[in-house]
Amino acid sequence: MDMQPQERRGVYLQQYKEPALSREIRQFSNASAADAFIDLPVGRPLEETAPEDIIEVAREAKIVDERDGRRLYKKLLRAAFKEIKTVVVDALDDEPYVSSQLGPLLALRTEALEGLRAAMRATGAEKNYIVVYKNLSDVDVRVPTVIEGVPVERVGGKYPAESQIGRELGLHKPYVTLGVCSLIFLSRALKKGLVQQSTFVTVAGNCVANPTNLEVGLGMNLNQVLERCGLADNPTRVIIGGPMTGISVIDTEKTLISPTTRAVLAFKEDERDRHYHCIGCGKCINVCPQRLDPMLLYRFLSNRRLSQLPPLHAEKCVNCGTCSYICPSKLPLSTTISRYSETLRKEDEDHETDPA
Amino acid sequence: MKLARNRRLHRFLGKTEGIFGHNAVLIGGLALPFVIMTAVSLKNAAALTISMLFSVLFGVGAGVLTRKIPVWLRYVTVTVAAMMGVTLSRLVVQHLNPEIFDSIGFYLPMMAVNSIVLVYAVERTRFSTPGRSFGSALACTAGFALTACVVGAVRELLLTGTLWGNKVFNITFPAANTVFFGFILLGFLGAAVQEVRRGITLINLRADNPTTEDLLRQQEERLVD
Amino acid sequence: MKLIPRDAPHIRHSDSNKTMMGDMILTLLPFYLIGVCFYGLRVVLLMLLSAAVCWLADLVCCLVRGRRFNVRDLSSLVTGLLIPLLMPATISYGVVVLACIFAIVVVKHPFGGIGENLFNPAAGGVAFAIACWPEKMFAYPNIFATIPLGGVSGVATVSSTAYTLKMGGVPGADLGDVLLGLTPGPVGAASILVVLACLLYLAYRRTVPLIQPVCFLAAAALMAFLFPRADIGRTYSVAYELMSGSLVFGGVFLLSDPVTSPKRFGARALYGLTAGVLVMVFRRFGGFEQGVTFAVLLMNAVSEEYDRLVQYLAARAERERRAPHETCEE
Amino acid sequence: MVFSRALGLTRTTMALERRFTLAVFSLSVLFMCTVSSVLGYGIRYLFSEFLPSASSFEKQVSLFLAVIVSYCLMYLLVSKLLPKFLPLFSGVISYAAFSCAVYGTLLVSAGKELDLLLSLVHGVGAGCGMVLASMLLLCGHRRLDLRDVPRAFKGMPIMLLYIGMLSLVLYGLVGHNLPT
Repeated sequence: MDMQPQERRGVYLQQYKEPALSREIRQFSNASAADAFIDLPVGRPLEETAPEDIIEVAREAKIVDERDGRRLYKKLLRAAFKEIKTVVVDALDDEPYVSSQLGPLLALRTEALEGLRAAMRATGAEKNYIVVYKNLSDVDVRVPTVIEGVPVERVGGKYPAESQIGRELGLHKPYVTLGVCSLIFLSRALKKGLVQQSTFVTVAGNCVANPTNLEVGLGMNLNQVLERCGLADNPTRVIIGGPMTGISVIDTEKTLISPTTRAVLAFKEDERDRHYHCIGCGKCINVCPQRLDPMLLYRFLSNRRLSQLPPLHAEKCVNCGTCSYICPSKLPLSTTISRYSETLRKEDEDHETDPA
Repeated sequence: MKLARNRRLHRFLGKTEGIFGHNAVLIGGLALPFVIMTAVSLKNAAALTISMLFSVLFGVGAGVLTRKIPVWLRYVTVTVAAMMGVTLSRLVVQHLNPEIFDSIGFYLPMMAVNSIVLVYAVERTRFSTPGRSFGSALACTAGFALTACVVGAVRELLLTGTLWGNKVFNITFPAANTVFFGFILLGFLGAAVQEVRRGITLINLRADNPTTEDLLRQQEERLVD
Repeated sequence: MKLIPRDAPHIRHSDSNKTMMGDMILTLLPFYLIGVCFYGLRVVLLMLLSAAVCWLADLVCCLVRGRRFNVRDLSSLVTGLLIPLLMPATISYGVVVLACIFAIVVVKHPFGGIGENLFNPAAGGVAFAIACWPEKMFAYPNIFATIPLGGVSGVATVSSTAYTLKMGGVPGADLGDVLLGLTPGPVGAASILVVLACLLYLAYRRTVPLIQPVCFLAAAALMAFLFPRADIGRTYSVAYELMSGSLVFGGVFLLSDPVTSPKRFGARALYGLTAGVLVMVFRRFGGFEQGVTFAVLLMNAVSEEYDRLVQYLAARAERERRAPHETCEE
Repeated sequence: MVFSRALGLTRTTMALERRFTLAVFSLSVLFMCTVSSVLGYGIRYLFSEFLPSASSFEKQVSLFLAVIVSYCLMYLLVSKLLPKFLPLFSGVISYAAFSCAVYGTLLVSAGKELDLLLSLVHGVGAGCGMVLASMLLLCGHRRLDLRDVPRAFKGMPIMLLYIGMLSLVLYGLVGHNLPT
């Protein structure tokens, strides 16, 4: 009876990627930090480099994939082992404000493409895509359909799109998804032998005076980064990561930029419009990408009715925060459900570990 | 926590079980139709109570006597006995008010199959002594009587502004004898009863909590030591 | 700097309960404007009275239950604005007050207050008023009749088009008048055009899902077309049925209350259809000329079953065509 | 029936939580209504033949025989046909049999002086109404479980209010003439 069973559910978010995206990327790192080099033969043309060497370079250069925080060389090794056919370059900033993958892709496209070729040579893949976000209506720069012969696929406009790449492209396993920034660092490592000492970070939010994409040296704290871009107002919450799934920071002094930090956002909003009761409008049900029933789940979990919890598949929750975003009562739906699903997953792991 | 008072309270609650504690009608949901349909005036309520008393007495008696025979037959015997009781009660009721049968109608014979009789005469008599089963049944009947009288009084007041036939004040609220009004009235009564019971227990528990003066005194004593 | 940790997501949609209820109130005010033009200032008094009573009752119930009262929660005001619109302008103030109190104290709060109420409070209150004082509820004043603010004993009242249809007679009112709402009826049954405009606004604001009222109206029209009650042409029957009484108004404002209606798309469609059929059944066989409130209440009782049914069907369809949709994070 | 005359509302009807119990209950109520209405018609026929002077109360009392007979009939049927369900059935069956719904149906049809076919139809209709009503109550149960009902109203009172609203709706359907 469900009217559009195949169509992906989600919400259309207002993308505040401008002006950060159209500004050029600035370097910003400690003056004291000197470039570190790897002691491996680098600078050779790609054709003469063996796949193993590429993976070795990736390891020595300590490159981390900014998508999931895993070491690039491990991903490459596994991909090569599984003999994957396709490499998908993820430039998909599906969360608002964040453009720390799309920006580098457009600005440093030659490096990114070299990295891509290296990765393909390392893994022995033939096909490759670059995936960008479709819903870029308010972006000034136009994203080309082909970048140096590599097709640029556009993934559908509804948030969340990050976890839906494979479904959107109609790809089947095995394929590997690599972040743009890690590819850029890979190409740098292969050319100059540079160790990854920085990462691309979007600094934005309604408190930031001039939002930009920075290439920030690792290990700097958020205060420096925010002051670099200037604070127009003192924010009520500072977030590392996207506005939908990011973590809000307690102490900006002690929070440091890590390779997986993709954005630093500073917001100021009024908290008065809160503390409603669920009016059962059903919006959350119609936007949940996993087709869960957040309303019912929240009602059960907040009433402590776990004993009579019907099979609502809370473990399928991907913690995208869509339900909380859309909720007109401003309820903490996604937080409650994801906590519960975490406990479920833990229980499952325990069962697996001790079958006794 | 003074256990003596606690025990007294619980004995009291146990005695009045079925009247306040688990009121048969309000909380147990037994014998609802009679209260809702026919308790539209205090006289009807009285008549209901009388016939309920008779049917319960006869029914429980039959249940106690025929404790040995299989259960499904005991239902028959109990209800037949209750029917006898109702037939007898008819003689008493007609002294109350001759035209009361018009208002009660066929609900009077139906008293024989009310669920109070079924529950208390068939189930409760199975494993308990005759005395206790009679006691619980009577308490339950008292609860029924109380509820019926309250509902009857309220509805009579709203309906005609009279109480036991004599004028109190003149308002007429014709919808007072509709079914939904009866249900909603019972619902609110039940809520009130539950709240009262909870209040009793709560007071009993709170009564032994140390007051702030006690705490201060204890502190001083500790300091002195 | 030191900050308080907050839960993701850190941006929220601009809609909130306040804006949704605000939309409802905004769309209800034009009806009062029309009512003032038709029946004079008494309508305004009714509005203020019922709104105040509902709000106060809500406040008192919240305090009795020991909940903190949310001032931004406008739902009680919506209830209070809905109730007089379903009554004639000559209704006595006592009836309005009692209906409001019933709506909040019996229908809304015992079930758990805002968001938890199984039945629509406004529909419950009006149904209660109809059940208790039908003769007052269905005696409508003439349009542009001067109604005193106080006692309304002297005002000549007539029966509405809906009553004529109920009696199986041919409504004498001109169709154009009916279209413009220039016939005696409840305050809210002003003009079908106004109601539909409000519906479009609400749907545009995503406060009301459009599918539900549309299905409702479609089903009602179909019923009217198939089984005309008076010996007028089928199309005329449809026109008169839809435009008489508060059918469309109830379908838009009572039935599509988010709290009591189902949540899923298909469920909403089914719900609307069933409600439409039910309304006509109530109008034909029911004891009163106005069936919307009763139909809405009955539908509210089973709305969750629709959701369950639709969910079950969707799950089965999902199981049948199970495609490998898991994304590969190798 | 349930909502207009408040018949057959017992604790069992209220506390029906499992679908299977509901099915058994409704089946037995249906059976009881059908059979006993036929028997009741027979008894009324006998009365009108042989002692037409009997007062209405005596008739009503004697109609109770029909209930008993049909109850025994059903019990024997169940015990013969599917004995292994018997322990599960027996409690529900007896409540279904001796609930006011069945006897009330008989008395109503007696009051209306229906003939055989009509009383049969009336019995079946009453049984179906009973089934519908208990299904409504079941879904009411399900929904009220999830709501955070105020402490005082938990349990029976809120169910009473729920039924009250439903009977208000039914009153709207029936209209001015109050069923008593």
